[in-house]
Amino acid sequence: MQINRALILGLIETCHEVIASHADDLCELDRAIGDGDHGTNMRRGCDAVYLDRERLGALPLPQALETIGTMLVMSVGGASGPLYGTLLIEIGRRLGARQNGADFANIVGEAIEAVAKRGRAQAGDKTLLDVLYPVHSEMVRQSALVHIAERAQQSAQLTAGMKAMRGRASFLGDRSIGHIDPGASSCALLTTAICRYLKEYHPA
Amino acid sequence: MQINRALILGLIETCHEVIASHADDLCELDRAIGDGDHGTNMRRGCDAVYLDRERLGALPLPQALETIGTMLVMSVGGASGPLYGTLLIEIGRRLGARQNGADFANIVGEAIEAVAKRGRAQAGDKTLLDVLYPVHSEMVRQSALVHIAERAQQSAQLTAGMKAMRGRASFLGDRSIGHIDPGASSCALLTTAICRYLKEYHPA
Amino acid sequence: MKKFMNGAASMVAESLEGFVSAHDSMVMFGAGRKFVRRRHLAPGKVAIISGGGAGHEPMHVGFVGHGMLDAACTGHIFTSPNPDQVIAAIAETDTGAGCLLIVKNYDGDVMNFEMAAETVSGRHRIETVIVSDDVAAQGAARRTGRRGVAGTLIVEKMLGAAAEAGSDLAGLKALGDRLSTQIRTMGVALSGVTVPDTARATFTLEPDEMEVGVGIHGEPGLYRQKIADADTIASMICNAILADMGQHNSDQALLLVNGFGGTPTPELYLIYNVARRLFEASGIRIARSLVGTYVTSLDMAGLSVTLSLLDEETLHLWDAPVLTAALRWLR
Amino acid sequence: MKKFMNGAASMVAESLEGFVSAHDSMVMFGAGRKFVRRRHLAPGKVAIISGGGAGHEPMHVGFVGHGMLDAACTGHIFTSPNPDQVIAAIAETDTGAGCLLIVKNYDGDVMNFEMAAETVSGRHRIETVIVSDDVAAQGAARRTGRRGVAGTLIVEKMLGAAAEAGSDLAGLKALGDRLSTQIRTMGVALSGVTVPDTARATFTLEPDEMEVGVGIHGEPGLYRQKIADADTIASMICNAILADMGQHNSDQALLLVNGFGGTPTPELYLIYNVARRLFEASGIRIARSLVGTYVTSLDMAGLSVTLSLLDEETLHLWDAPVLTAALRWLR
Ligand SMILES: Nc1ncnc2c1ncn2[C@@H]1O[C@H](COP(=O)(O)OP(=O)(O)O)[C@@H](O)[C@H]1O
Ligand SMILES: Nc1ncnc2c1ncn2[C@@H]1O[C@H](COP(=O)(O)OP(=O)(O)O)[C@@H](O)[C@H]1O
Ligand SMILES: [Mg+2]
Ligand SMILES: [Mg+2]
Ligand SMILES: [Mg+2]
Ligand SMILES: [Mg+2]
Repeated sequence: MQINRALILGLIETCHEVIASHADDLCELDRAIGDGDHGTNMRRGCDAVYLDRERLGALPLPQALETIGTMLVMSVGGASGPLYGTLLIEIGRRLGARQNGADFANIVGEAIEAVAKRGRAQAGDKTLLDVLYPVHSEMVRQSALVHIAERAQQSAQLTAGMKAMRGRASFLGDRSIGHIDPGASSCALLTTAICRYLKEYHPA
Repeated sequence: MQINRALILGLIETCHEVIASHADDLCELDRAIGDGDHGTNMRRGCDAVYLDRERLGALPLPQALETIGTMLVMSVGGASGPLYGTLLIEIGRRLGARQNGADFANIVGEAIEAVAKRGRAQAGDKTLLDVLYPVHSEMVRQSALVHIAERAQQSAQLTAGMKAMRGRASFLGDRSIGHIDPGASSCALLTTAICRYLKEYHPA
Repeated sequence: MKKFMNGAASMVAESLEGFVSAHDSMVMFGAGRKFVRRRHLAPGKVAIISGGGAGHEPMHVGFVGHGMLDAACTGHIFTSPNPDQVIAAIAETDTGAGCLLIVKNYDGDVMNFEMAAETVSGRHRIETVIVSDDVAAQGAARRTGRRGVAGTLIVEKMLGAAAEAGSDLAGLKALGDRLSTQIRTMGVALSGVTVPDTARATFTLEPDEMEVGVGIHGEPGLYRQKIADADTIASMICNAILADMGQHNSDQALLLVNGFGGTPTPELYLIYNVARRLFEASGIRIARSLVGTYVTSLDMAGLSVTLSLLDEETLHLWDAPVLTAALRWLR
Repeated sequence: MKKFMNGAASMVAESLEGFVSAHDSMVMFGAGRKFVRRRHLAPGKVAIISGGGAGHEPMHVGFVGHGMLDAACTGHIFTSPNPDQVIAAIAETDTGAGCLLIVKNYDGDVMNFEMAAETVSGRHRIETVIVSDDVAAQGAARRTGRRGVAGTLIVEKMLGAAAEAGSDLAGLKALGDRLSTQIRTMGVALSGVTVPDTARATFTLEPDEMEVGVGIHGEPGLYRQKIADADTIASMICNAILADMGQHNSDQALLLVNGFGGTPTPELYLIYNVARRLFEASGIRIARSLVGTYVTSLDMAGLSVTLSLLDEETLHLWDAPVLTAALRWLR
């Protein structure tokens, strides 16, 4: 239980920190093809979670994840709230109900499908899914944490070439091409931060 | 009647021309201590008169002046319309009713009093009256046309030192000091142009 | 200066044409398009006529209708209408009980309306109420009183209601003069304003400056200072209003927070919220409220706060039904 | 960016507090201040609930009242409200006949309202109408339709009237879906907009540029071009609307010219004047009109034109009495 608490608090702090320090960049990306608030939205959500970290650290991991997801939904607003929220809620729920044998990569894969369903989106639509899907394949492949992080970052970069089909950027049509998707960027930042944290926490 | 027509047309053209070429300057002065439209207002009035010059040229001088005054009132709007309008209407009326002996300077003096009454203003209030009064004294003194013009220009300059007590500039209090009054400036411009025209028309 | 227009010269006329056509069940042009009038005049009622330069919309045309104005004369931008327009409005809307002219206290407006009144004096009974509610202008050494600003709306509403209820010309004149002593306004601008005719800004502020004590013609105000937070600005304004109002024995008032054109409604409500608290803390109950963009200076960013003391009579007049393009209620 | 505020974080809450206090005979806060609701609910009536990011005021809170909305949920600026708020509004305003949610077609809004609807699905009957009237967004390859912009006002007004008249939930849902096919909007911006949280402009235009096909979140539009005169802009907009509307058999319509916040009313009336003539020349009689600043993007300069085809039923719904802070009439 001590380990669980340290892990939850560590993850919360890591995510809070990476979003806080990149909020302006995320807003900047969102200004180009959206409404300029993605950094503010994400920070608001992470702040809410961070404020409540003591309570969350006392919960079992699955329940903590589900609660964090709900907190994100209830505090972020905008498109990213329901999407990140759904991801964590679904991971948490499935982790809680996990039978022996169901592996973590599978669970994440199912949660990502729930996100895609929530967003009525698919790969190539220039959204955070374009980071989530590649991250998931690396997990399935049991790649090293550094590789997962690298793949997340490359994938975010690749969204620059895509034409947005969902989210606010999709109203821009071809004008959305040439800009990195803000949600993809926050997703790569979070993935990288989490990978780095896990590596330090469980040094290979 | 031919002389009358030439005089009226000449004065109309002269005044129209001097206002047209200084409208921007007058607006600039009005922007500093008023609402920035004095040049536009004066130009609108002069344009209306200019358009109708053929008809006006056919009238006897007193009636022409009165009609021009009414046209100014009906087209200028703002404070300057009733003031310049009153000046010309009163000069025209008095000229028309003139008994032998009433001299022109006297008539102008009475018309200026009517302007002061209309504006509830007095000398030193930083208005066009601060040009009209000195011009009138030069006329009483039968000064040469060039002197009248010079005095008009000096008087307009002197309004810069005054604190406005009437018109929009008066709302500024002390902040009105240091700027030339736009109405005084247009009045000096008109006086100068008329003096020059009369000098050429009746070379001394 | 970017504006939706076909040219500065035709802007006011084209816009008025749109206004009249959008509200044609309520208003129509008067003869020669010199003014906008109520479509259905009430015979025997004193006609209430106002007007002023364009650029203050919805005032005055937006206040033409049942319970408020019978006619509004619009001049060029920030320029008084000329006597011709006012004379035409009087001729068309005086149904026998005379006309009350409501004029904002600018020399241009006062003189143009005055010349109109003089011209028709043989044919019509005319009274004039001069509105001068601007606290800021009071500091000036000026001899003839404050400017008329957003408080004009309140004067027009209450006099309109009284005329609708059958007050005669003398009664309306007396009421109007009394109202002027009970209404105080103060304004702050966050930007200057560009007059389309000249395409130049009347004044320019730095990104961190505000202009305090402005009127509604883009003219400079009393002084310039660093912008402050809403609490500070509101208390500066409310204190100035209370100080200027001096001794009085009203315990209730109407609070109007008016936008100058470029400031969005949420900011007006925010200032309203602070101002209401401040006035109530000083013992004046805010019995009625109006928040919105009513008396403007083109697209100037900024707002004014107006406090109007209320007694039984004026409260009743404020509550009376009004049906105009810009102001409407039924109680 | 100069704003009347005490800080970006508290701005929306402070402004809403002012709004509720200025209109306290009509509206009140719901539980936990999560939404603004009609003070007097009508038992047995379907509750009409809408909401969205702040920064569009007076929409939606200004439309809460008799004949329109029962509750409005406001998010942070340009950010959807969260499901928590919507759930609370449903719980408090559903008097038994179910709730109709009116949602502008932005993924954020759609998902947040959807999560709320899923959460309460066991306890309340819920239907959702998605508004997507923006012609400009149509060019985009996007799979799920246009944005919801100023046409939302019309949908809320008509559904509110139908609910007031006793329509049941299924009838309202069908009406709402039908309305969406008859309403088209297109917008043009003359300036970008600064979100207080970040104090940075969403886009910046040169002094001679306009942004065509913008929505109401300060987001860039379809393309940028040199600014044109009002006739040219209006005909560009009207043509786009007519082309997109395609074949129809209505001969009358409602014309809404809506300001984005920084454009003064006279310019709106000027564009209205041109647009009305253009639509009428194309055979559509403008039977009803609305001109004003209703669906905004903070203080963005610009406007949108909305054409809403009318039949007997929708004309009647538009004319039905409405009494809200921002929209009111009685026929
Ligand atoms: N329908 C969707 N499906 C998946 N992701 C989406 C969808 N809509 C938006 N997104 C993601 O959300 C990001 C924008 O989030 P944010 O700016 O917080 O919300 P909003 O667009 O409501 O302002 C986008 O960059 C994109 O990655
Ligand atoms: N009451 C007054 N008496 C005399 N002159 C005045 C008065 N009010 C204004 N003026 C003159 O009018 C000028 C301003 O005219 P103008 O700008 O055309 O009108 P407005 O002030 O209505 O915009 C001032 O510069 C001043 O000379
Ligand atoms: Mg965003
Ligand atoms: Mg002027
Ligand atoms: Mg003027
Ligand atoms: Mg957003």
